[in-house]
Amino acid sequence: MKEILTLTIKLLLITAIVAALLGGINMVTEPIIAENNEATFQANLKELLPGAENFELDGTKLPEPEAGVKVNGVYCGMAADGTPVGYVTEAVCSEGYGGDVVVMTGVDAEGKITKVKVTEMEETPGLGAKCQTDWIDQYIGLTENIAVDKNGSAGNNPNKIEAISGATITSRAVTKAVNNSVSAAMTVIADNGGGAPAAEIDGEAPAEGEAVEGEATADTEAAEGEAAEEGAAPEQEEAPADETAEIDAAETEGGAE
Amino acid sequence: MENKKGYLSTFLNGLITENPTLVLFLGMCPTLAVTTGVINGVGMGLSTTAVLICSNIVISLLRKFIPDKIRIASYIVIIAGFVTIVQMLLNAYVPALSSSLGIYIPLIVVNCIILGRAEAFANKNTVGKSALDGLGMGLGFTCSLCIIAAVREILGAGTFAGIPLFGESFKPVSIMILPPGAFLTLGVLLAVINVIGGKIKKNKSDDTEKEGI
Amino acid sequence: MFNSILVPILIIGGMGLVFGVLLGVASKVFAVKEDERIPKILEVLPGANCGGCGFAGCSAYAAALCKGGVKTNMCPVGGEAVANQIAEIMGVTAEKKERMVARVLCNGSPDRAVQKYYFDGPRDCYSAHKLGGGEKMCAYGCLGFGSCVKVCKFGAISIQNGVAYVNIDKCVACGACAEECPKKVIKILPLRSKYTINCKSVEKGKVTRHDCQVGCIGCGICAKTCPKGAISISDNLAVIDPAKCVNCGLCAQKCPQKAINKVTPEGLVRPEPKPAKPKLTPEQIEALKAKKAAQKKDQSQPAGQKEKNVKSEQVKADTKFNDVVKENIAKEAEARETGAAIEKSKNEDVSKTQEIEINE
Amino acid sequence: MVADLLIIAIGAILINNFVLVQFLGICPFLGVSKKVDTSVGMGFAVIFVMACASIITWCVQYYLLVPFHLEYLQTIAFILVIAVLVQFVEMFLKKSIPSLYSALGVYLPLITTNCAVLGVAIQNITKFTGVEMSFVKSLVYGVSAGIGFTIAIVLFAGVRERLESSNVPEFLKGMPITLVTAALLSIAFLGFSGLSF
Repeated sequence: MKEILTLTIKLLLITAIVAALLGGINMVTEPIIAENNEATFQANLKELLPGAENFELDGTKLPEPEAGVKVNGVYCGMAADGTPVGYVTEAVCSEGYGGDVVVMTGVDAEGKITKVKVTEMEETPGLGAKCQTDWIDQYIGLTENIAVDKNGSAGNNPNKIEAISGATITSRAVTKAVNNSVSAAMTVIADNGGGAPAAEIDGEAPAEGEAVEGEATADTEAAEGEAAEEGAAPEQEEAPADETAEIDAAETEGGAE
Repeated sequence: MENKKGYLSTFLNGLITENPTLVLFLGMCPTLAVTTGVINGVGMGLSTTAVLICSNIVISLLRKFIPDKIRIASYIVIIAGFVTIVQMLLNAYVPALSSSLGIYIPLIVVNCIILGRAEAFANKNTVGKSALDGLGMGLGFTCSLCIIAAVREILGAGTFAGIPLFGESFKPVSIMILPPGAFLTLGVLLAVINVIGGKIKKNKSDDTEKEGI
Repeated sequence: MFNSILVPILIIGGMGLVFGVLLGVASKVFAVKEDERIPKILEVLPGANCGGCGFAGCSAYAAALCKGGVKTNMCPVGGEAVANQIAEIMGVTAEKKERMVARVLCNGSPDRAVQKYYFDGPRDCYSAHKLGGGEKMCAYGCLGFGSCVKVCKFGAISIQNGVAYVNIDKCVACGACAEECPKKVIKILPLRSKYTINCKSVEKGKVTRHDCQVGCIGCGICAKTCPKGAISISDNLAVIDPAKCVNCGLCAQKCPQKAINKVTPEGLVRPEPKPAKPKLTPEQIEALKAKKAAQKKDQSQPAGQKEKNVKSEQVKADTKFNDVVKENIAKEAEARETGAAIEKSKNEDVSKTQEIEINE
Repeated sequence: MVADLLIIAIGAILINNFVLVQFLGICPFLGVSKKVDTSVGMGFAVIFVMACASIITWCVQYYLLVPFHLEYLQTIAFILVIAVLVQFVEMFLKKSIPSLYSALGVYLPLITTNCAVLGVAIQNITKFTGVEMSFVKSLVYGVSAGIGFTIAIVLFAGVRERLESSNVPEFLKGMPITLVTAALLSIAFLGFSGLSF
């Protein structure tokens, strides 16, 4: 009997001391970690909507997302003078190859994707992990229900993206998250009176922008198309992507004034 | 039974003679899972070394206190405690490093090297020796991780620590990045060591014959 | 601030407490009732779990020792030292025990034994044994693929020149090799009796002579020459009884096939293979044939009487030398009639005649 | 409901086999798989530990950690549960099946550090948060992960035993040839990853 007692007391002592240590350190570090996470989150938001300064969570009732996807929230991005520039939605799709894929999608006032970013994922390095490279820029300029084109499966629907070769599951998971994010943002836009006044100012600009973007995205797809097939030089792929980036930047600043 | 080996030999023993990955075959899970890139390998190696040294010290301090019946349970609690502390400190104060190392730190808890060394060495030797052994083992682990990671990354992704080495014509062997590549690399590495080891033993045994021992 | 430390302590400490009690109770409930002498004996025993003592490993032997009724010197590996230590622990006197050694009863190395085919399968005696009884014509000989080597925990047995060879000082007679060998060619014999008949073939003399140069043909010369009558012939194979053998070595000299080997402390002494048979000139063959025809005439009359005294001799241990020779010739003649006719097997006939020549 | 369980089970056994695809539990996989019977013994011990671990860790998480939102204590709590469970199994085996106990030898305590067991416990919590993870699903996942482990280790032990008697070149003897065989087995299991329904 005595032996059981010594055993239990010693185990209790060790676990208690370690637990106390952990509790103490956690108490000290928890707020700092929370700060860091918040900081990275804000940085992501800014990156997705370059024009917007501050963001606040939009309260409107979001539509029921598809199975396997959970929309964390839609943040309305406002420029310095308070005019809404666009929305950023964060969604989690649990059908990734390695598990959950957390995607943040920036959408401008008319529902056109400004930028997409995969913040967390456990895809296989070297294959699925390619979704964080410049492959993600394909989404720029597209709108709702984007199709995943696996060597020609999506036909000539302009609203499509090229799947990563060898990582179709990842490509589909990211696209599903983006689609749900865009549809959530669209409901928020519709709910806020079919595009606030800011939309008119953007009215003309997007027309040319669209044209410009249209060709730009077309070339990127074409370029990427060849690149994907031959697995040709990465430089060649980057070149067009930079041009579209400049055009976008110019475009949004124009829109903002 | 105090182990009479000097301090230096305890350190070297962890590095070469009893290298955890290449000789004792401990810590296989992180070795094979993490070595897809040299940076990952170094990161994993160093964080494991840190935890290994601390846990060796604490365990050899407590070796008289912990009864045999709950030996494993208490060691594991101490190791897990250390790992969680390291994880928290990294997340709080060095967010950049923790984002790249984030996924490996929970992996350290189940790294067989730490419990293996705790059971085999730390609970039998003095604090000083255990710490040195931890350091030796940790560095040995890091070196073998880097070698494997280098091979896999160069073949599998054509880059070394992120810098592309070959021109565009290089078609990476993506199998090296996948699990089978890890098994293969380690297998071939051991075969090479056997061949070299064999040669050393042969000319060592030739010398002994010449001297007629 | 305070409760965020207190809560984890309570939770994890509570779990520690619960598990501590669980482990404590479990160690009591599942306590294996162990005689405290067993761990002490286990430390003394070499721990090779070789099974030489006849128990399934050292822990089984230790348990049996504690139950009692088991001799303390059963551990062949430990030998005297371990036996005495166990006796101390058990408080019993240890008896002396004779040193036993494993012996390979086959000398059929490839240069002496005829091979049926070349086996290129897994380096394992079992695989070879399954394929037509092995690559040797003689179905009783050592296959030389080293299954015994793999099983021996003490590195006492190795394959030399195609046949297993036991290193006397390393061998602890644990019997693992004897058990593993598919041909059962290895036997555990006392080291004291130096001589063994290194063959297990129970084939007729004629067949053994064809299969292997050093195989025992069951001629019985050794049985006759042995002063102590230690050798008995059963179905064409001579076997030495270690208890009666006094290592005089007479049998080894007399054996026509040189199948009897002497084990010296340095190791096994194998007779060198018999010199190749010199070719006979035609005249010699004619002369021999004439002599043989003459002998055949005087043998045929007293055949019935011959049968009787052959049986009686086998019963009496010490028969005289010439009876042995006569009996030998009778056996040869009988073998020839039953075997191929004289014209058909020319070369066999030649070796037969030389055989008889040497015997005289 | 049963279809979901089946999908989870097939996923854990074949598609994301714990040893050959997710790389968890390699130390005992390389260490114990010299003989088929010890591997089977080890396999069942792992299935038992994984099943109990899944149950207890699920309860600890949803009744102890989540209400007091102590998620950061998850690793230490789970590993404590597993360590005690393995100690319990060790005592149980020593009492009832001593032969298996001595055959497993040092590899029984190594189950504690076996990444697969802790991996199952953590994945039960993280992987299934998306879908309201019922208790049964995490149990099925734990058991099928154990079965996947056993299949891998027994298959591997069979091959290794055959390797013992085939003439392997000198420098490849021992661990190198084992690792190369493991690579081939892992490639075979990768074939299953295309299986999605």
